Amino acid sequence: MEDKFPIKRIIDDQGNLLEESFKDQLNDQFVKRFYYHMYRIRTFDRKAKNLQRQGRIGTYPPFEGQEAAQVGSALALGPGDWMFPTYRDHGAMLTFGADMSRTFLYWNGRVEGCVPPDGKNIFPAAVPIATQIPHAAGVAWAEKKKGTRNLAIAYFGDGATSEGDFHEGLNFASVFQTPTIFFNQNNRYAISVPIEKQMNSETIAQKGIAYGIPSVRIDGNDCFSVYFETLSAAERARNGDGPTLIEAVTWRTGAHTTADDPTKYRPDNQGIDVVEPIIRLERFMKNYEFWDEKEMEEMHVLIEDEVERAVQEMEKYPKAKVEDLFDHVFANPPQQLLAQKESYLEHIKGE
Amino acid sequence: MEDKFPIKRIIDDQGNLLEESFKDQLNDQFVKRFYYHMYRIRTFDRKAKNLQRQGRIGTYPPFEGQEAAQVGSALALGPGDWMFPTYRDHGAMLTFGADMSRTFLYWNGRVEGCVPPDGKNIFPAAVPIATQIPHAAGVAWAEKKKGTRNLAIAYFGDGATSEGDFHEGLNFASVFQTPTIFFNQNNRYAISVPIEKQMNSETIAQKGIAYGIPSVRIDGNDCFSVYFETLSAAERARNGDGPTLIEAVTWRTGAHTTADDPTKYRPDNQGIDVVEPIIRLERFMKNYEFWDEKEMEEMHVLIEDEVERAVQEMEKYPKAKVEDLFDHVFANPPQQLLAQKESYLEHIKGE
Amino acid sequence: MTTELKKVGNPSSVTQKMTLIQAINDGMKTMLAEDETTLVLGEDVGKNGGVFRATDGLQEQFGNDRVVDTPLSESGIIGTSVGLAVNGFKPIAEIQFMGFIYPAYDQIMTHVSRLRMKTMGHFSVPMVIRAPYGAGVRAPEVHSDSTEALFTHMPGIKVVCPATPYDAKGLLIAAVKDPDPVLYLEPMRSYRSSREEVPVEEYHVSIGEGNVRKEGEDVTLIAWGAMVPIIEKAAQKAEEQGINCEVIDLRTLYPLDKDVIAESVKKTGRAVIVHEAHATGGLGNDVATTINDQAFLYMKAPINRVTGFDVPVPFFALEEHYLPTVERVLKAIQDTYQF
Amino acid sequence: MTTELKKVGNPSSVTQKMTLIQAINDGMKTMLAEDETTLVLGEDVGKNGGVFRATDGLQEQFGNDRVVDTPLSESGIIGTSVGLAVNGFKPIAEIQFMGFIYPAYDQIMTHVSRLRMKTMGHFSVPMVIRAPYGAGVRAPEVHSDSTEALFTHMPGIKVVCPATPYDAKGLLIAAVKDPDPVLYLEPMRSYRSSREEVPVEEYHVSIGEGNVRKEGEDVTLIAWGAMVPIIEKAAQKAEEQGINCEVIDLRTLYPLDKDVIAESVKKTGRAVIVHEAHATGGLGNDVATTINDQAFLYMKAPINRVTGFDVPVPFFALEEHYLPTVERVLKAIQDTYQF
Ligand SMILES: Cc1ncc(C[n+]2csc(CCOP(=O)(O)OP(=O)(O)O)c2C)c(N)n1
Ligand SMILES: Cc1ncc(C[n+]2csc(CCOP(=O)(O)OP(=O)(O)O)c2C)c(N)n1
Ligand SMILES: [Mg+2]
Ligand SMILES: [Mg+2]
Repeated sequence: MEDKFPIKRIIDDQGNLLEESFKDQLNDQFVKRFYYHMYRIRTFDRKAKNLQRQGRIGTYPPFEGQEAAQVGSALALGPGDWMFPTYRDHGAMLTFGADMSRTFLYWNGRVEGCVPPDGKNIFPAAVPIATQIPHAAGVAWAEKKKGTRNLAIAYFGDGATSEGDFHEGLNFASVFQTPTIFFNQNNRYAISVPIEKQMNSETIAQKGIAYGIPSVRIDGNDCFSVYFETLSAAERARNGDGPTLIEAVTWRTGAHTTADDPTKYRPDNQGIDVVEPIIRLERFMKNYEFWDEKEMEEMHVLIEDEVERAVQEMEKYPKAKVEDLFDHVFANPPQQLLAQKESYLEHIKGE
Repeated sequence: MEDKFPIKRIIDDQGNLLEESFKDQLNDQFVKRFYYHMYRIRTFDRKAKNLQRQGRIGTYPPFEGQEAAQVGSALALGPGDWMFPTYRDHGAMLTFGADMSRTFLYWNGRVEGCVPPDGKNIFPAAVPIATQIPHAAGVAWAEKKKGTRNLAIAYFGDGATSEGDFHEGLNFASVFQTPTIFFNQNNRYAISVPIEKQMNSETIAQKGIAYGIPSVRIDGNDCFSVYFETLSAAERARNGDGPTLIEAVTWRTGAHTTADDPTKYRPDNQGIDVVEPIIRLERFMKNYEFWDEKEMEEMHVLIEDEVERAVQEMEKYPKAKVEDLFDHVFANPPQQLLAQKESYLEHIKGE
Repeated sequence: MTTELKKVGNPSSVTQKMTLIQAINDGMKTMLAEDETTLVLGEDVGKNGGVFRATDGLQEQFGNDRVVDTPLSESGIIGTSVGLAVNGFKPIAEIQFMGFIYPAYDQIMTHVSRLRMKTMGHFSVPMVIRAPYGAGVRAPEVHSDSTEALFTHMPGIKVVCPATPYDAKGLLIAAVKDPDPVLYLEPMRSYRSSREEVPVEEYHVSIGEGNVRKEGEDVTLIAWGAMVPIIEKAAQKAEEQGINCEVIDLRTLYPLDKDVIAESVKKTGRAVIVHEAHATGGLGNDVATTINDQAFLYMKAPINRVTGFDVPVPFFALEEHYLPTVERVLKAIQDTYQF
Repeated sequence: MTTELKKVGNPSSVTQKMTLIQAINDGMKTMLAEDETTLVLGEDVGKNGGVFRATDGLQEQFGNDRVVDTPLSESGIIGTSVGLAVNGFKPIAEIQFMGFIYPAYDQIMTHVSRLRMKTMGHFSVPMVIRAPYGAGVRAPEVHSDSTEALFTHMPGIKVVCPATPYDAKGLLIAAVKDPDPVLYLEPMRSYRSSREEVPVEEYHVSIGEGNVRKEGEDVTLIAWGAMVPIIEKAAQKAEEQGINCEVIDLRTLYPLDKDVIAESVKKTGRAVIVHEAHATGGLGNDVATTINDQAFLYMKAPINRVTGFDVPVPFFALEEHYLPTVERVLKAIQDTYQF
């Protein structure tokens, strides 16, 4: 199957352009946009790790190493599209327009972190693995029924492919030919379980065959390959040609979450051969003369500022309101729930 | 995919031998054994339909049309193997050694119908669709751990492939390389839903690719093809070569159950071109001079007698014991359950 | 707490005799006709019109874009319905039997009921899940479960269960109009057991309101769905023995109509709660704690519960012994009255 | 009702200070060593030793044939465990967090708990399902559910929940030795909150037996798992105010130790039940109806329940407001005492 689904790439590890046909599209502005977003979410990610260490937010699942997959896919989306991320896809969410301070809030145990900016169709990160996959099929089905050209993209990991909801979601999308992109980030681990123990199939892409869903396997650390393949899946979706499964092969550089210790289960040196996506893009930019040291430095400063401000905003955010425990469960809450709320508010008044 | 998974057959609709290589194996005794079992379960099935009409048993799901699939697969099993049937696989169960009167009892709402004869590893028919599939993976995994050459076979329909448990079960079997045969009877309907609405893949066989499980598509109305393909899957399983997915393409001749009216949803004349498996075998027997009118008639009489006796036995069976409501839930039932039992037995004493 | 609904005309003006299942069908038809975003989806709901004929004729009338046969995939049905509901549609999803809702339990528990909470109302899941429930129709195993308590324990979803054709249509319409997810349970055993006059127009029965079907002074009987006829018969028999029962049909299982329960029990001082689910963890316990919380000083006898036993719903040969009977209820009434 | 077990030696002879999670680990180690058919399986239980280290060192010691990392697939884990259990093995299946047990709900509901019933004991499913539960550790959403009531309502499975290291090991061993399926719930919040002396040898704590942790005359406090320390502290504070509480740790959630509950409440005439699950449908209701059924005439005040609210377990910023606190319990004790 590996030969049926060769890993597609546009630039290689050393930053060499492999597909000349893309040459014209990879212009200065275009390339820097990718760099900007990847650097931006990397900065966010590292900041979040630090905040967790300092006890300023809760457990956090870093996405370092997966920036190309998240940025490349998110940039391929249109404004009316829908995003269904997991807990590890805040990079994709930020790129697609999620608010950064709210994203920090999310990792501080605040529901405010699940509320997208108006007009941005971003679902809360799915915590139960694979459950978002049927949602993306359903939302896309709705778009199809409405006759729009919008689509839904579901993010999920290699581990998620083992769940029933992966299967049921893809089958629905296939039967109803919904405009859905199933975007898999195969980072080769599900917590401690390596993909070889997760499945006995050589690729994730081949799982599309079970549903008659076209699929493609790409180098998930090559942001351009991710972008263009997502774009062509999106084009198919918008044109009524149904869903696509994309396997973006990548690598989780660090721990599963800040509570995890990968030395328990990863062989020494595993993954050291992986050139992480920002380095690769930097190499490409240097190779093809897009790199301007000063401009990039300015960009870095701007980004670091933005992230700092977002942290400050998060920390200045009003304390979580106890009322919020009760107020959003129902549109029209039952009397007995209101009674629980009142009596509890009364109880804590004294404190 | 249809060309990647061509429908394999050994005899055609008209009873002609297509694969000369099997000629020697298809000897008199061998062929008649198939005819015997198919006629036997057909007689059982028709009897059950009649009993239901007369109100002597409950709702019943006939398997008419699927006799070759059930007999062919069941005859390929060994005595230590495990069978995981659905509600429509009583033909396979009977062929594998289930007790006929108890099988009738099952359809009369009696748990006694789930108890297999000693030494026969037959699970109760799975009623929640696809749930038996992981069981078959688990039981086979246990056999592998024990180091035996036994296997487990799971029966399931085309509709069952849409459930998460189908997916999770096949994945486990594949990862742990369990000796399991996933035996699909694609009878082209799940109640009223035709396979084209159930899935958008051309075949069920191709779903094996998702798990790296070898699969094969066969003519499920050709009992020999079913037998020999099941046998070779079994051989692989016994030799430690893991699971196989078999798609046996067949046709549900009648209603989903006695409560169902297929004229509501089936186009007129759909399926009239299907030559049902007993006719096909009869043609083969006549073509190749295995058919002995008198012998066959004697066989029919014997079978009809057996079925009649089984009905009588079922109807003579002691009435369901109220105690059985309580006695089998736990090996060591809690005090409070015993109290419920006592108080209820006391209550009905008066009646 | 109850849904804001316009009362269309005088609901009793034009009526038609309907069974409970016809009333459900009529309720769906009414909503499909009224609002284009309403969808019906599930296994066999389309061409076949449902295995019980609950959706009979709907696909013919509204097309297969609005009345949709889905794959055999409960988690898929509920999961995609979440997507449809969030994105402007009002799915009425059928689960063929309540015993087959469990594969979708995760979706209901972690998304249908929580999405509004976790997005502070930004996203909501206005959908209806219909499921026939209960024993007494000689169905195969697992087809007869009555596991409402698994959903009343789950914050974020409402649960209703009509006992009569009138309530069936009225509650269905209320459920469809409700901005929150609603689980709509259908007493299979009552599908065709009787007919009553049902308005042909749109009307609703408010979610959260129980119904006193008969007033009485001595003992309060509380049930819902298929157990309502049982307590009504038991009340009649008790009457013959001089015990005057009040009969309450809860109709909504979450949120419970605690007022109607408390008021009645304060009057009678005695309660018999009847349901076919298992005693342990059954919804009867919530009714009991409601009484404990609100009417403790009025109680003249312990609350009595007549329920299914703490055993799986049996294969049908024994189901009559599993289900509460008029006799068991009558005995409980007597015990309670004579305590 | 309790499991027949040989008491090995004098369990208090040699002990070791352990946390609750170490005691669980030790319990599994004991059983893996004792019986070759015992298996541990689940997500990350092998090489990683579990996300909480509950299975730390087990794969190293017993090999990856007996301590198995599975795919991310709860229904698959439970479904294949049914097969393993039926076919001679004793699986201890870990569900990583109780909030992720729902995808396996169907398997547990329709097979794990019913297979013995439907084969009249011919097949049985002797397995243990372990799951950490509960809030209070600042975990992401869904990781903090406490939905034991979904399983105590399900006939055919036992449910236990230790509050202390000693009970943790003893109940684990009892669960593994039990011929019926057992759900073993682990109070995450108590995993490392304290240490106690735990016998290094094999011993068991009988399933079905509650434990009076402190005797008292005025009010009975009832809880389990992570709420036991809360009621103990509340009892202390109440003592300072002259209210003498009896403290009961249920330990087994199904079957309930009705005797220990009834006996205590008959003495005190007052009960406060505490759990972190939602009030509606919570197991506290079963405790309440037990009291109603067995101690009605002894009650001096309505039963009081202090529970999680009828809202989904919140994101962690608000979890302290969701969880019962010593203050809320104390208030309930006072209210009940002064009724
Ligand atoms: C249903 C469910 N089971 C278990 C978990 C616990 N869990 C959280 S992340 C994770 C691994 C996911 O792996 P993968 O899908 O590859 O995504 P990745 O974390 O690598 O991005 C597990 C098992 C969960 N969140 N949901
Ligand atoms: C989980 C679940 N959902 C729904 C049903 C109701 N049901 C019974 S049989 C059936 C169709 C099954 O179709 P298929 O798998 O093709 O098997 P067949 O009946 O054709 O043999 C359905 C939907 C069920 N038994 N279990
Ligand atoms: Mg991964
Ligand atoms: Mg079929």
